[in-house]
Amino acid sequence: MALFELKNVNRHFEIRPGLVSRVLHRHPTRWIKAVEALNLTLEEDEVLGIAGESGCGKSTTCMMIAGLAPPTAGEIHYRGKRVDNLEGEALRRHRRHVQMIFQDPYESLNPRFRVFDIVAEGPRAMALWPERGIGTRVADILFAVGLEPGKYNARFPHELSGGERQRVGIASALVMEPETVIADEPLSMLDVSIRAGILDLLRGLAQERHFSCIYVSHDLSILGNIADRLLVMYLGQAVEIGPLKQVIRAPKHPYTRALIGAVPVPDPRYRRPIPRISGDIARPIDPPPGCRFAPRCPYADASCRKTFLGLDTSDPLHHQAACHRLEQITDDDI
Amino acid sequence: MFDYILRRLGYTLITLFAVATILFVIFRMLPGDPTLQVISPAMDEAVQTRMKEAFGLNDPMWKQYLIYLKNLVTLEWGRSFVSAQRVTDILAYRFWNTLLLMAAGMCLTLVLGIGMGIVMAWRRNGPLDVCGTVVGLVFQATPPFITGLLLLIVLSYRLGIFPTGGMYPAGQRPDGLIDLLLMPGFWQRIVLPTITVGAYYIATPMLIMRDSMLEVLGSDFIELAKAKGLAPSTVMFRHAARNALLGVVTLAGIMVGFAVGGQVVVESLFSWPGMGQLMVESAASHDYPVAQGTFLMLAILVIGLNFLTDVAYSYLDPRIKISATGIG
Amino acid sequence: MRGVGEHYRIIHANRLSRIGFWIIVGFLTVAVFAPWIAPHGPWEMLFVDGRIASLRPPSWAFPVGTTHLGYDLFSQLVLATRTTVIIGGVSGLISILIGANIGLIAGYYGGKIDEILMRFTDILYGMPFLPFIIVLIALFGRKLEYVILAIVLIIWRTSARVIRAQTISIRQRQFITAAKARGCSDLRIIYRHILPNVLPLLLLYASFNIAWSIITEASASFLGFGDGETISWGGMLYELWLSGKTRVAWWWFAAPSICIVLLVTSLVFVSRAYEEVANPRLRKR
Amino acid sequence: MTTKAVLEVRDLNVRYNTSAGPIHAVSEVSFDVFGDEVFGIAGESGCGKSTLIRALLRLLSPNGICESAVISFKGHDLRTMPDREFRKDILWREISLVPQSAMNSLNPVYRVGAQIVEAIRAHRRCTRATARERVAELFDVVGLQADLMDSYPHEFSGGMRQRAMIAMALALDPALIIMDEPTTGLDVLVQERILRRIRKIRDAIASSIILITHDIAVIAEMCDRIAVMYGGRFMEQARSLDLFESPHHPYTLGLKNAFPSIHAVGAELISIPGFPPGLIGPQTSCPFEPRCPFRIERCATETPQPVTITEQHEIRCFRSAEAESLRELAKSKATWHCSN
Repeated sequence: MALFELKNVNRHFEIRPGLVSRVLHRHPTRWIKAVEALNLTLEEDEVLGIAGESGCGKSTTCMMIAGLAPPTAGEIHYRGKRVDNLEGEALRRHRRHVQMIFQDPYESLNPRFRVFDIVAEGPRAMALWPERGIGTRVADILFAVGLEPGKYNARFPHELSGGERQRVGIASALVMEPETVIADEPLSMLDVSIRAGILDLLRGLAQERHFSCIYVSHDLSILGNIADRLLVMYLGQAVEIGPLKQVIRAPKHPYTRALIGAVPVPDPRYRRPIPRISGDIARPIDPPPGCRFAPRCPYADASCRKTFLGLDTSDPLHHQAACHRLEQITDDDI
Repeated sequence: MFDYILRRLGYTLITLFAVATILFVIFRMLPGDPTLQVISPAMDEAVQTRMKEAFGLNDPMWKQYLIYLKNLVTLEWGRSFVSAQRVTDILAYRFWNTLLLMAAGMCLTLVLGIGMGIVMAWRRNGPLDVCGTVVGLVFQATPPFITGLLLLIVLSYRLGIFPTGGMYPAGQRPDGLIDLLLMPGFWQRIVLPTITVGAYYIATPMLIMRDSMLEVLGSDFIELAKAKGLAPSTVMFRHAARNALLGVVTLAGIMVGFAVGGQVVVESLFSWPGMGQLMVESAASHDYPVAQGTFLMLAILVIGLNFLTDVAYSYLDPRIKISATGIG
Repeated sequence: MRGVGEHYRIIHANRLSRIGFWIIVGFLTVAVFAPWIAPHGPWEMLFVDGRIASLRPPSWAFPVGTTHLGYDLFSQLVLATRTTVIIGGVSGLISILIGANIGLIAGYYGGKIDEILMRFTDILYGMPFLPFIIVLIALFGRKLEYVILAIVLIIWRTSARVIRAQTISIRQRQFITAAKARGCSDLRIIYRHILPNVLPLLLLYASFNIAWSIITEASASFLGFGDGETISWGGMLYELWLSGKTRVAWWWFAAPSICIVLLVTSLVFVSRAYEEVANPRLRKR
Repeated sequence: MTTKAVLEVRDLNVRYNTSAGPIHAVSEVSFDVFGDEVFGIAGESGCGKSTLIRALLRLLSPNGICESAVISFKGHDLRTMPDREFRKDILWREISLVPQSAMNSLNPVYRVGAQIVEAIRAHRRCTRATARERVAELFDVVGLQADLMDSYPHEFSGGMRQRAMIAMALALDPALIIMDEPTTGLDVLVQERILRRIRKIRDAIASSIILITHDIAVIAEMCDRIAVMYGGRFMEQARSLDLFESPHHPYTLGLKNAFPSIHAVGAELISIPGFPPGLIGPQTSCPFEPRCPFRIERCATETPQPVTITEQHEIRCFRSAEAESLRELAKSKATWHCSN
């Protein structure tokens, strides 16, 4: 059984204009549609990569899965049980199973807590174990992420380097013994030379401790190194999903093609093709129906603007793209 | 921006209404005869009955409240127990005197304080900065009645340079503002109160300006302004000071609230015929209608100045538009 | 969480705040032992050679001189210290307690709760501070409790506003989301995660509140709206002003004035040290 | 490419005096920037690349002290030029900057166009209208609509701000543009477009560019020559092709191992163990020594001096002669992670 299942999940925000604009200029209330009609499954022991540019809804998706932001429509199932409508105490209990690793290790650790307290905070807040049990578990997990407990327990975050901080962040997520870990761009603030170490650590721990992982990044080359499956999002819509190598080597959707084509390559001889897409990414405010990539897509026709062809949910592991005009796209176009 | 200003205006009116209500409640909670607030026991019987009817003092509380609100709006603020003058007439004269002194003090404070703040930040840790900070903090810690008394004792009593109080020499009642401003006696008398008010409040804009200048000077756009090859003075005034001013305006509201308090003390000390002095005198002599009216008028002054602060802020910061519509 | 040592370091990092700190400690000591230090009662008429010791300048017998009615100013000063410390301490602490909680709750929850609490704070901003105290005292009588009540009712507004702003900026930081994801409840987040981060600001405003309480009480007393039964520094100056001896009795003016200024300045100096912690940009460069 | 150097720097040192002792942020840096080339400086956070720029632009904070043997720009000796003259004739007119955080580098209270007009009019006598025409022209060059110049910075997206910053840098046709992480924090597609725009501009006008970034892929795509910076020093300096095809310095080798490429999905990445150095106190060793798997005793007691390998290829390493074999060893993860 799938660990997580998202069924037609939406998250919309309302923007109410001020009184004057409402009354005098008749500005209507507008909607930001951060995530729309998202269907997704997460299997046990897999690493699902989510790729996309800023504003594509990848962070909102994480927040919804982690139980930090409720979807405005649709259902989220965890081990077959519906969890999106949980509230209060039950929601707090549920959060234990889905832990997050955050983007910015300088921001995600409370500057007034010592390392030990940071890691112990989750178990303490939920009273998972007696204080002594928490102590040994914190020591274990710190050791597992490569920080010697005796040396680090009493330190404050500002006394640590970026890499050490991110390890503390990982420890404080894993000490909860979650079944799913969501990593939201955990490397983007770290130096290149130590990124691989964190990536290795995460991959190793996932195998050792049997959690599945959602790894979110805008950097496809990093995703290429950790994910088993890859989901590509654009302005709140899922546009392509499939096994990693297939998506990266043989992308189907025009957006995925452009995205992969735009990734810089550390090779001075390589000459990148000029992507054929135009325009800028918009904000998902009152988006028209249909494919949101259509305005920038060289292949778009009337059908694209009218309806959005969602991903097929019947076979979630299959490589597929949400595009009407897959047949019209030829390989020499990228 | 209009949305923002309109909304602040709405809040201002709500605040005004709430302050008036609080005042009503406080006066009704008064132990003893509740009619005391509008009717002096010294009045003759017939007048007392007439007043009772006019103010609805025999009616139930909610009706009294409505009458109270109606009277406020129609400027029926009652008559002084002492002089039997209409409260609104007394206030109309006193209001401008207060505003005059306040404006003088505020101008001195803001111009000098902001200027000093800029220079202090510019020459950070220089002698001016260090002395300015210490002197500013000491001024901030000195209540105005002590500064005022000190000035009176030294400059008036000992050296006799300035008159001890009042607004103009006795027996020379000016007619109109121009006449007043042409009077040398007025200028002699406004100096000490202005310095007293100014000394107490100068530290606030000065130190805030200094601190927010230092904060702004550390930001990236200042570095870029320097890299653009702009003259240091341009960087200081055009880029840093304008942004730092936002910090001062934010806290100006707080300052205004306290400034009215300082005003009361200074007016009493220098016998300045303003609302502050009136407040103290009427409260001391239990002249309730006047005390109530004065309090309301002072509240209106504070609330109005707070509103002006908000407007100034929205003018200075173009980003305000966003937060008003709730997008940012 | 950092302990007492940190505060000691903050205060001692700066010469002015160090001096201020010890002056405050001095005043506190005097306040505690006031009845044993003061040689006379506050309104005890003293006689020298059978005549009222009226308007004596400072001397060995009367270290800070006497009033026109022969009261010993030194005893008055010492006993008034206690009044001031009580007023400053009680209203400063209560007001920061109210202000901090309202600021934390409004800032953390946002939305309607924030709107209501902030409108309420706005209303208090519309109340002229000193006039409000004057009206209250004039109506209800010259009692110390009323003075404290009036100060407390108004003074928390600034701390609430400032702490709310700080709370909002902290709430948006990632470690708060992290705490939520780890299953911390709202109260735990407010008081365990946010509170320590607003603590420097909170202490800054606690000390401002104390300073403002002292100044306000002194001003009200000077205008004749203090407690008539309890001696206070402002009240001493009020008696001087009433007696009309301002021109001659410089010592009568100097003694309470110096005490007020010294104590409040010390508080301001100490709070300045916290300001540099609360506002890290001031420290850098 | 012309052979005449626009900018010539020899032995540049910058140290910050702090209460904990002097921090040697930049040590013995020498390089040339030639006419219309892109010179890349690659380095991680804290390696001193930002300090280097600040030193060149005289923007160091008061506790920063810059000493050097030569800083010569188009024949002017920048070391001795008085501040006023430097500000009027060199800054922005000849050397302009695209700062790291375009997000915060525009003053929020002024309109974007006005900020560019200000830069133009600070150096050139012209009316506001002429300056605005120039801004419109520049906006066109960087691909922004001209009517956007009356917007405030907060109305711009990240990519638009970055383009506005580039427009501002081009305003006076400077001989040298310093770009500090010009695309960091931008989306891939936006980054791609801005890089393409920069390349186009480079071809169209006769400016040289110093491009500073931690992103090796961006450096590889953009630069003619590259310097790899670590611990305040240039560890390796070479033409772009040489650096990527025959890297010599262990740090460069490690960096290449650690950097993922979308063309090698699933390839193993190897991190460099340890952390960057703190640079406080006297510098008497190779800064990379604590993290280097190939270190020898000498590395801890002496700072290696630059060794020339081939023309325009210099490295600071005692084992430069063994580069061939080290390169082989560096490919294995065991080399990096078991020696400690």
